[in-house]
Amino acid sequence: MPVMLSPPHAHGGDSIRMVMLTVILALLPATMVSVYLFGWLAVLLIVTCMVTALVTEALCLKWMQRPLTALLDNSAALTGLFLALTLPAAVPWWMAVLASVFAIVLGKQIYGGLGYNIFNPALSARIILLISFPLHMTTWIVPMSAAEPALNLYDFSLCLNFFLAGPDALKVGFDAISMASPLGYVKTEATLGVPVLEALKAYDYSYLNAFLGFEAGSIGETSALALLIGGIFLLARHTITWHIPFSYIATVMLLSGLFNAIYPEQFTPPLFHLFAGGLILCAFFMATDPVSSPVTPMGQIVFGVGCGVLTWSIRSFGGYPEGAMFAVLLMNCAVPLIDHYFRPRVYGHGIKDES
Amino acid sequence: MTQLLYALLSLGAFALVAGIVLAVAQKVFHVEGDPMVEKIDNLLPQTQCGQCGYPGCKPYAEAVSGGVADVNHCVPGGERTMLAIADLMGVEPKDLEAEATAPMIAFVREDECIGCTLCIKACPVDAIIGAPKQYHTVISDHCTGCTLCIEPCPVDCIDMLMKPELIEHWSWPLPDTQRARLGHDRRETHAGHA
Amino acid sequence: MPAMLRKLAQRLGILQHSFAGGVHPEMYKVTAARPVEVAAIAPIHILPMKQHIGEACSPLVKVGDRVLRGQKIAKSEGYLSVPVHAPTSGRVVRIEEHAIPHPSGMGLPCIFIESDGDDESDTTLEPLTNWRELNPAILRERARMCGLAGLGGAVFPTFIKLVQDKRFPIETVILNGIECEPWLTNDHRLMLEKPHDILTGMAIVMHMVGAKSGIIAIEDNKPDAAESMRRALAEASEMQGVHVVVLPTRYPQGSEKQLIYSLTGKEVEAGRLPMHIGVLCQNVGTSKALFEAVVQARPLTERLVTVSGDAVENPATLSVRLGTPVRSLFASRGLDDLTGLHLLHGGPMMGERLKSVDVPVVKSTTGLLAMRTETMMLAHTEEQPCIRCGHCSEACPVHLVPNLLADACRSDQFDRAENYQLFDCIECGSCSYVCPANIPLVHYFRYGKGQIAQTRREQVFAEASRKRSEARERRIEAEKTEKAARRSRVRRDHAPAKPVESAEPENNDATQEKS
Amino acid sequence: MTEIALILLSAVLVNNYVLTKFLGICPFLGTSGKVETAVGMSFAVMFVMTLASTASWLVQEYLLVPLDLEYLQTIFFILIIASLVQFIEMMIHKTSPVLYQGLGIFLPLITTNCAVLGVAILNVQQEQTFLTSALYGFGAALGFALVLILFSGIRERIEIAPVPELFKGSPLALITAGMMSLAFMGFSGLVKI
Repeated sequence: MPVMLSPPHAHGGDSIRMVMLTVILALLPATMVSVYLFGWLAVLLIVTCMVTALVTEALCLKWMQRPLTALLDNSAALTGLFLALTLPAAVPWWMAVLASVFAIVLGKQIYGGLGYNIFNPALSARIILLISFPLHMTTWIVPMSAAEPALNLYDFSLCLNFFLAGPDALKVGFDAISMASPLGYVKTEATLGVPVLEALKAYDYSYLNAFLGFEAGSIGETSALALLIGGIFLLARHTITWHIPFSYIATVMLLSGLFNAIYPEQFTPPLFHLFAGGLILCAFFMATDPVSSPVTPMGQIVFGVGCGVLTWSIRSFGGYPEGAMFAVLLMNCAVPLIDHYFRPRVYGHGIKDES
Repeated sequence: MTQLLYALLSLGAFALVAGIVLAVAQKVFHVEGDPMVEKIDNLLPQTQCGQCGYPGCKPYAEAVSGGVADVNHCVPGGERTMLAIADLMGVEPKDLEAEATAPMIAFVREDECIGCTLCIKACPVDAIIGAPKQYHTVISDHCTGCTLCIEPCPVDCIDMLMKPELIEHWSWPLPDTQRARLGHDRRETHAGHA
Repeated sequence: MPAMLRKLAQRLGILQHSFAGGVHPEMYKVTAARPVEVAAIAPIHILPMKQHIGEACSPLVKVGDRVLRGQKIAKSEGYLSVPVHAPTSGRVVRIEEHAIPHPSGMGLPCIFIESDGDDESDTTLEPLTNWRELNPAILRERARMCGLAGLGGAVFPTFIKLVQDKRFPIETVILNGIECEPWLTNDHRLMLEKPHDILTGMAIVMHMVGAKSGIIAIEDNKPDAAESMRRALAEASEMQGVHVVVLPTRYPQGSEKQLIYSLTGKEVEAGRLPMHIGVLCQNVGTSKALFEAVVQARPLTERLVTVSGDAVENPATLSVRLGTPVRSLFASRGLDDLTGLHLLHGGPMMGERLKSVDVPVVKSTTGLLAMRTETMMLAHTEEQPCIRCGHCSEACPVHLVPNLLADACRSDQFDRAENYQLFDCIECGSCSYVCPANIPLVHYFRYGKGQIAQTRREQVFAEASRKRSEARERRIEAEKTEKAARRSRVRRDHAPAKPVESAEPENNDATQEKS
Repeated sequence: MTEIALILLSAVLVNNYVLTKFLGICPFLGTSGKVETAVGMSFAVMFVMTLASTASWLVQEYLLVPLDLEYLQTIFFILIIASLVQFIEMMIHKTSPVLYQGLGIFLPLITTNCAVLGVAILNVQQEQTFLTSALYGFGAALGFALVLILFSGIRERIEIAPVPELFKGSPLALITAGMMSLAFMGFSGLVKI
């Protein structure tokens, strides 16, 4: 008795493994920039996160008695990489390990593994860390691109020491080796009543640096250029569609442009929003994570717009300087409903009488 | 002392007002009968076989709606009916009491039939035709396979046969993959979540 | 809004008409350059009593009868049905149930005809060469009695569509020469070799429905076919309103509703037919069969079948008599040993896998493919979790959301599946084709459709049972009251007179009454 | 106008009763199995919460305070809420028997939904005016409805996932609610009230 096989009997040859690999490839430019900016710290962080993610995934699969071949779909490695790129360089090893375990266990496997998670695993782990360890998670180490880097991050033993034991090992305080990120700086100044433009001037902000990524931030989010290259690669390979990144970024630009035009004193300009923080990383890589984003084009646009509104609102009014990651997580909650309500019009349904 | 009086009076008066409002509401929103009975009855296969312990489908529906009977007593309806009722009632599904068998129909061996009309009287859906002293025949399109006609027949000339499967009624089984089976089993154990 | 932009772009000529969605499978049209060969007449022919959509036929012949080619051997029962004809002359040897090309592997009653080798034709039917003067109703009856059914694979009885309805006048007749299934080349070869027959068939259709314009739709991977049809058109003087349209290749363009959208930009509303928007769609093969039925008085007894696949070394497009066993066709192409091969009835996108090779060629047999195991989609056994990439929604030509539908079907949430318009799925397989997780989406949809149909049948049956049961209860009730009434009447009339002779219970009553 | 919007925003997002104040968790978990049930529950809670907060404000202002009976606050408020719940229960039973079945025990249990009493008491504590207390009650209900409906959508998806045996049902629901709560922390500081 042969197995009951339904047509189609032909297949296009696409596979999950290739999809994941494509995303990892697309993250390569950003990874390289992060290594350039944060030296061995970035390398250590990325390797730790990826290895921990893979090991955790393997343990989970074993525990749930599922085939270990699922490791080969590259999804755990991708989650590890994603997570590492959203972490600041100041994170010690145990935090990276903890975050990876969170990401795989709480973010993914607890829901039944790949494809069933509600929230983006890397982002949920990052948010857990941010709320649990706010000091570490908002300390931005001066990158190597700065005029006078506080630490020589290309020195392996120094970085290893720092990674294993924190700043105490180097007998320096966090203050000495860190700087404010543009978003954080503007936010702090705004609470003191300093107008936006003056704050930016005081920070010595330059759009070019922000575009290239020569500024403080999480290791993978700084360089708009590298992320855009990756994003365009993904678009070209048809791994993602334009709907989410476009609607997301356009919404942020529109809102910030509008408010900046009316109240230039209080609201930061759109380009600042675009290059600052994790907007591009989130728009091209996090919000487009297929599992936790809507399936339909219309739903994806709604999702993108929602992310945009939330990102801008949290950045402009909220207590946290960066809202992109919260925005994506919040919109993740709404995905099942968006999927349900924003389905495309089915052929032959709801057509008006055509003359 | 006045304080206490105020307290008692105000609370009492307030409770009275609330009571009156509710009494009026009770009149306005009075529900005739139990609309759930109809809905449950619509889910039952209407074999009127009595295997649930009630004299027909409607009485069973009333019992389920009233919370007297469990949702798992309908044998011909099988798993699907049980799940549908559990879903409607918002209760946990239960294991079936008896395994549903393949659909059957009754068949009268005409050369043995003595034309006593007892089976005709027993059939709850009028699926047997015949007159006294004539052979009786089961209208196979109408037979629900309830087996109620077997018992009364004095000469045991009624058989239950497998209902023939039509190629037009054939349907695709679930795909033969691990994931399909997992997803399906889950549904069966988890349907009708509270 | 997108529809408006689209229309504007089409009007300006920027955008070619095409439906949204679809895929571009590898075409493998290996038999496209080879002329049609006539298959040898098999020693035995197996004719199932149902080769179309609709009601089955009932045999007109007995075992032992001699039949001629084209003789009607089974008559249609019911309206949606067409008769079956003997494919060659010979003797009826058996009438019994036999496996047919159906995914269930189940069978139907079949007439077995042992060929006598003479291939003598039945000539009782008159050719209608003057069809231009004839009433469409006569031609329609001819189409019905010649057993015509859509030869594109759907086998919908052709005569049903060929009707003039005053409320829905047909403006455009579309001749479907798309043939978007990989491997298959029937329509392609037919357009190259018999363009005039096809055109005459189309002219008959246009005459029958009173249409003024016609479109011959061909995909751009068959430029020679388009050229052939254009040349034939130029030679046919009386077909002014007809032109050839070459569409960009995309699967499933050959699907009726998608083709209509590609050509006219109009959608057929759900639950309605193309005729409701003034369009009639006809496969080129059916058109040629109509020509033969009308002009040559030949019932449908043969069709083109592409025998191909990567396990067939000598593939070809064959002209095959209906009822020819599949095994002999593969044998004729040098493929005797079929073990370990996947046999497909139809193309790889929508064709069914054959459970047995002992089935005959029927009216829906567009192709017979023998595929090696390693080239078959292994998705069905290696399904991975859905990563919700959305490629299936993009590929779906009817704009469903296949992954949500499959979730609903898998977990038996059929209400939800219906709400997501499960029944609008045309089962083209584009979603499964692009799925990176190898999910057998179409299989899930078929499962869902089958289960819902089953439930509906059960509901209808339950409703009927309930009605009968209630009627019975009412009857019993009525009998009871009547009996009681009669009894009391009897009692009133006779009880005082003869209390002793009455039956026991009444006796009791009577005594009570006395006391 | 701005004030109204801010009150609503604050009640719906920033001080969400379920995800940041952790009130009303019982119906939140109990009635979030299906979207339809959740929508029904949301409307019921909206009705009860808005009316309860206004009614209790009135009672507080015109009955309890003048008569010096503030110590009877809880009893009075519970009485109001209980009557309202009885009322809506009858109404739902009449209008939608299926929803009535779906909500089951959770419908009468709105009475003991701490979010409802919480809104009423917080309104009094924060010395809101009549209008703002009504608004605040409505906003809180809206916030409850928002997360309840979002959560029910998520749970419908979890329902068909191959969740490990250990976490099936409530454990995973609680973890997911926790994640939602973390995400809602992003709103902190959005409105300073």
